[in-house]
Amino acid sequence: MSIPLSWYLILSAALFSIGLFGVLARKNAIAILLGVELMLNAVNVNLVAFWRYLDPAKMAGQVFAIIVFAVAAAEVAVGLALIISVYRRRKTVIADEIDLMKW
Amino acid sequence: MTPVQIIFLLCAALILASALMVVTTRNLIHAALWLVAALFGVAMLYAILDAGFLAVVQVVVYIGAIAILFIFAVMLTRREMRDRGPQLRKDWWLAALLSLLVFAGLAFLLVTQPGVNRSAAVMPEGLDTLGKLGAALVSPDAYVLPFEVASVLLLAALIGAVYVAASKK
Amino acid sequence: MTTETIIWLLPLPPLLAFFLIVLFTNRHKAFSHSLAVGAAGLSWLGSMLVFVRALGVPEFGKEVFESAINWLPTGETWLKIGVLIDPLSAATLFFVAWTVLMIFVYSIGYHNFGQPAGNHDRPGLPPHGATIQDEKGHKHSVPSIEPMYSRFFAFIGLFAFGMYTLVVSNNLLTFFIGWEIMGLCSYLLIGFWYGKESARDAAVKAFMTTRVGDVFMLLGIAFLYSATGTLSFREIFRPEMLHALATTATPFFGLSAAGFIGLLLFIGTVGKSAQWPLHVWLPDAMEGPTPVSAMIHAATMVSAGVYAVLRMFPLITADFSGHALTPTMSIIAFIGAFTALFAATIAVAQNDIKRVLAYSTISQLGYMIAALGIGAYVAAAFHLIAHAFFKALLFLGSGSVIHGVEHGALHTGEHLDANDMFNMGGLRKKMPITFWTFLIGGFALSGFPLLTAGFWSKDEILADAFGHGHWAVFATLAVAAFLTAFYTMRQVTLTFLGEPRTQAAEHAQETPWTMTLPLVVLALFAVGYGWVGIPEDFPLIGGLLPNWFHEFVGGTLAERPESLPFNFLPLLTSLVVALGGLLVGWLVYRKVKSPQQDRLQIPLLKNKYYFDEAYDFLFVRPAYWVSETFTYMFMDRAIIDGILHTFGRVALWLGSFLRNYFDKPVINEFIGDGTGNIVKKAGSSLRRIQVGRIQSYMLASFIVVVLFAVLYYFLIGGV
Amino acid sequence: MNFLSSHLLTLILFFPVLAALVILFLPKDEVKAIRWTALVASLVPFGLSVLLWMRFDSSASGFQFVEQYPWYEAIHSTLHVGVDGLSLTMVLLTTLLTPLAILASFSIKERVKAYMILFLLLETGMLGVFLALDLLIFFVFWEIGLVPMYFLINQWGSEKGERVLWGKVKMQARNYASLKFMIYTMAGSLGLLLAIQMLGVLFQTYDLPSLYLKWNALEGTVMGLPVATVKAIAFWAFVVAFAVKVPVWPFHTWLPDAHTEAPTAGSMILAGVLLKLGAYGFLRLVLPLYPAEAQRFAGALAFLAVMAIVFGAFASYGQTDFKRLVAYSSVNHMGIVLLGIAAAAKVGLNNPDVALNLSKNIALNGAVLQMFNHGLSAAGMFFLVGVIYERTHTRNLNDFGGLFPLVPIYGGILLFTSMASLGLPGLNGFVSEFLVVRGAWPILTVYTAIAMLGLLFTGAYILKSIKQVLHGPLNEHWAHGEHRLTEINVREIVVMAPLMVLMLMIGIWPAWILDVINKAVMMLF
Repeated sequence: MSIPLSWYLILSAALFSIGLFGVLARKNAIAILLGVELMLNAVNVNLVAFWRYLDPAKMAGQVFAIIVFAVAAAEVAVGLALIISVYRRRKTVIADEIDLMKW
Repeated sequence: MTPVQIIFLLCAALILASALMVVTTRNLIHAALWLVAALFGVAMLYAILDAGFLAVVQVVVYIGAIAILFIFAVMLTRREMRDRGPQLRKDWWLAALLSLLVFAGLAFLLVTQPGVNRSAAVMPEGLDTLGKLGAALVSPDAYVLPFEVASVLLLAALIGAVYVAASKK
Repeated sequence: MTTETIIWLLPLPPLLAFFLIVLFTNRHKAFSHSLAVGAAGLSWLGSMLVFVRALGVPEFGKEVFESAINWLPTGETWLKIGVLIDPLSAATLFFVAWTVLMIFVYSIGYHNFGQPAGNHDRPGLPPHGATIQDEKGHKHSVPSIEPMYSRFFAFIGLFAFGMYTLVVSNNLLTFFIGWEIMGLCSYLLIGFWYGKESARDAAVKAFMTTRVGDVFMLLGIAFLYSATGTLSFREIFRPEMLHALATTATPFFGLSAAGFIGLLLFIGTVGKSAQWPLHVWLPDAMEGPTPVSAMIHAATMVSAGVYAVLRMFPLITADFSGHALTPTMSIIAFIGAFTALFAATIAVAQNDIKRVLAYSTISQLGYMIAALGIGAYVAAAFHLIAHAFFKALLFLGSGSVIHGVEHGALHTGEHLDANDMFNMGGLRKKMPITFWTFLIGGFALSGFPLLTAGFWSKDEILADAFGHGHWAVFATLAVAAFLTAFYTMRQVTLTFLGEPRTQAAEHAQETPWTMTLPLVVLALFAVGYGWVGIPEDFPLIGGLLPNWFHEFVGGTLAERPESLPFNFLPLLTSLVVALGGLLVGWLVYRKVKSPQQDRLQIPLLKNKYYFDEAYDFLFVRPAYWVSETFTYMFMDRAIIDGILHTFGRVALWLGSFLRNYFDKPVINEFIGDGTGNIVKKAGSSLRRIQVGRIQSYMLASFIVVVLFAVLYYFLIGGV
Repeated sequence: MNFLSSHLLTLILFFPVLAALVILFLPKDEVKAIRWTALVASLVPFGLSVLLWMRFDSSASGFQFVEQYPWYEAIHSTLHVGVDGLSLTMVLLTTLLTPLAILASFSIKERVKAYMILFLLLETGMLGVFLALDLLIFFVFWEIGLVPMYFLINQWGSEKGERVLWGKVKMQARNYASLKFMIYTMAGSLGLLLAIQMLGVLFQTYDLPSLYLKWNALEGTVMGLPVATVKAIAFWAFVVAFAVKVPVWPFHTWLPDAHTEAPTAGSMILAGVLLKLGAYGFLRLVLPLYPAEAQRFAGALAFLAVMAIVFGAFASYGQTDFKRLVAYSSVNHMGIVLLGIAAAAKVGLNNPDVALNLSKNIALNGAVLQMFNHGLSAAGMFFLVGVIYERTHTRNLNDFGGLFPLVPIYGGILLFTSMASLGLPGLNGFVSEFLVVRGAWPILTVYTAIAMLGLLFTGAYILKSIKQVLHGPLNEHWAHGEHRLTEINVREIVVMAPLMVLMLMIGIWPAWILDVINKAVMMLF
């Protein structure tokens, strides 16, 4: 195991940034959610890496990762349901067009 | 360069490339599929990190459930998408700049941290990570509460999703 | 039953009758009058019983029937009320019981019991008569029954209760209670036919005029009570108490306490017994049904007034040495004598049969008051009782006459004033019983010598005035007596003698037995009563009968008054004035057929010296003005409310000033609206950034996060 | 039973509030249920006060059935209640009149729920004043009573009528009346509040029994002023507050307005109980707390009392509005109460003269009894006015006339009540008037004599009203057709019956109530 921890961390930072870009730049709401998934995965990578590199005897990292799974699943389920619901009403999935809260 | 390092770099390349495709490709179906690829890469990383269980969960839950969910969602809303122009917002460059900045900042912070280049801790002999994980999730001394909260969250999300998505008359 | 118990119970039957009639039998006429008459009968029976038992007590007057109970707690002590029968009240009780019972019986006939209900009769107006068909189909007009028959009996029941209460009281408080209850009853009964404007006004007038006297009396009672600590007659009349009262000076007109209290109480009598200047109500009180007039004039109310002075006689004369009259007594004597003459002159010119009697009542009461004023205690009591009998007789008789004439008027269908004596004439043949009894009453009133009670009582008063040298009083009373005989004969002549002057009089009918029986009974008393008080040394017949009355009633006083030695001059005077008056009256009115021929119809007398008009001008109108204009509109509305409204106006003005010159420009526009405007402007320009696009927001917030992170890193340093 | 006897007063005091809470949860359309609940609920305090009356030991001195609970500890104010003969009489009057007034308001058709709740709250407010033995509590209840009354007049008062204020400024009469009532009483009690605060600050307690002792023993200076000056000022502050409520001439003009515009039951309570609060204040607070000042200013009080008696009677006589006539009669009658109080004040505490002391005692007996009597007769009169108003919708005396044959029972009752109000001997009014006159005569002779003028005109206005309503030519308008006047109904007779029975009872045998009053008065003063 000769991979330095920094590699993982840099990878996850890159993945996170890409996800962030997706969230901020994509028009489609589903695509935004995709970006969010990427960011979550970046976090998970970090968690697991820290677990492995710091103290494998403590299971905190893994447990957190599993909870992030659960949260991600919930988020996707609700998010997609919302998107579908909005789509039914307004026939669009473009985030910028869902702007009822505009001044 | 050890073989593990090479494998890691390949995986990293896969992940980053797929992720870039996810956020840039025009076709959403493709994007979802690229996501699957990225997730798969992450699963491999887990394996490298001796977290076999998580690798499996990653494949099953993420790729098997979430990614498929995305594909369904895309299909359900897809008719509108075909004729639309660029999939990026007008100020995507700002987002890109910001993302780069974030990455640069994070990277900078990381590399300046002491001990960031350490190697992995030694796995104790006969450590049953899977067993310990299971015990930690249901032990009152450990993480049973967050675990239960997460389950309630899931349940709520389930009901919420059904409620929100159900068509009203 | 002990005598005291009976006395306690005496007033109750009429009161019970009142409540029973009001609450239960008011729709049933026969029940109602049975109750009332039965109650009067019970009280009569009790009174006779008490009277007889009183006769059986030797030295009655020292020994009396008295009993008292605690009534009002006042500090450590109690104000007691109770009953008392002494000779004076026993004698009073006697005549009250008889007259009341007779009047009750009479009322049955007077209100046409047994006749059908009238066609157009309505409560509040006298019955107009009913039309009935006999077997042959002829229609007749007959008298109709009084629509408020039961109510009448209830009211007179209450009236009788008031009088009995007053008579049996041993203290001024219950005395006053009876007094005022009678005031209410007179109000109710004078206004019995309240549908008539005149009756209504008369009722109010009676109540208010007597109330003027009553409030003074109340003050007198309060004064007496605070001065002596008791209201019981016998306690007040203890010599040491009287002496104390007579020697206490008051700040009022230099009178002693006894004199001042006596004067206050006497003003009550002036009201109740209709003495000048409060006499105005009594003639108008004729608006009530005739039994009521009899009740007021003979049996109860006005007698109560004289009775009050009799009762308080020891107090009034507390500082009387026996020669010079005290100021209070002088006032009483003056008012009495003046009233006697004054009312007699008015009576001469009246044509209404009842009004003549009303003024004669005032005049006769003046007699009694004058007698009391000069200290002729027994004579006054004697005349009071004699007057009660013959005046009740005269009123009931006049009621009978009116009733007879009304009957005739119904028969002939004439519309005339059945009270006007010029519408009568020749009734002696139509109504013999009424005529003879009325004649007896009239003669008694005039003081027809020897036979009638009026002669003996009047003579005694004159003798007393003469004997004590009160010449002015004597002369005045003598003139009044002459006028009395004159107008009485005028009345008898116009009413009964000669020929009928109208169709109605032609067809007049004798009244039913319920009305004539009381007349006969009272006529017996009007004659026979005088014989119990013949002076011992009267020529020829003196001493044949003992002068029982003097002995008996005189015993009421601590010092029994002495009989005067006989003197021919007053006797001669009374003979001359009585017979002369009667003769002149007959001679003058023998041939008079209409008011135009009557030379005494002087406007001044006819209009009763314009007292009503004067009072109206002096008191009634000012009272209206003070009430409506001054007190209400001016003082309360204009001044007090005006001041309040001024406060309101000032507050309002201050408020609007602050609002217009401070709140609006400074607070509202500058501070309030100013801040708002700034916020509004800022808001409307800043709202542009609310683009509603989630990603723009996220972008912005991430930029900020990054900026902060950078700042944090470089400024604070490290992680 | 133990609980009952130890909490009798608080039960009486707060039961109406409880009942009001219950009514709050009744649906507002269940008018019948609301009415009956209110009636039954108001009968409970009455029953309890009768019990209180029977258990009360009139010969014991001091306050009885005393209860004391912490209330506002920071300023040493406690919920301290208790009764003596004086307050007992008033409590009995209040609890008696409230059910009758509620029964009288069964004819109210609008917003019955709110009406009944306000009425029950009003009862608690009034009872609180009579029961309080703590100045602050006293004041609190004093003000509480205002609010329900304000709304009763304002919301359920007569709808017709306008009042011209000045120039062209007009106001709806009931608004005007309620506003006047409220503002006047509030303004009057401002001084009272200040004076109470001063006492509280001075002595660190609001407890009445201990204030009686401490305040009278006070000497030296207070806040840099001589005690006499401070007391005189505080005395007038108290007097003005109570004088407005009584009301004493010239503070009386709110009364005719308020009474005239208030709903029938409101007038009943207003005249029957609310006015007594003022007189009670005089007896409970002014005389014991300021004996010296009261003695000093007794002449002024007597003057005002006589003015009230005389001008109250005159003004009453000058009315064409039946209800206003009765309202002014209250001024007249309460003037008699004040005359008795003034006479007692003039004699002062601990006067060595036995005869004067007796007169004082009698005057006070008369004043307290007159309060009770006026409660009965004024409530009765207002109710009777209300009865005829409900049928004819007019109060103008000139619109009536000759109604006696149409409504004989009503007529009889009106006659009876009028006579009680007039002070006919044999009925209640006479006893108290006599006592006051008797008591005041040796103390305030001239004033008493002048007051007789008012007594005379009492007769005049009573007779005027009877003449205009019952007697006189029949106004045919009321005799036929849809306007035909209907006879007083059973419910209304039930309202009047207890009042009439009491009037007669006190008139014939006053000792049962006067004994309690007499003993209380003797011990108090």
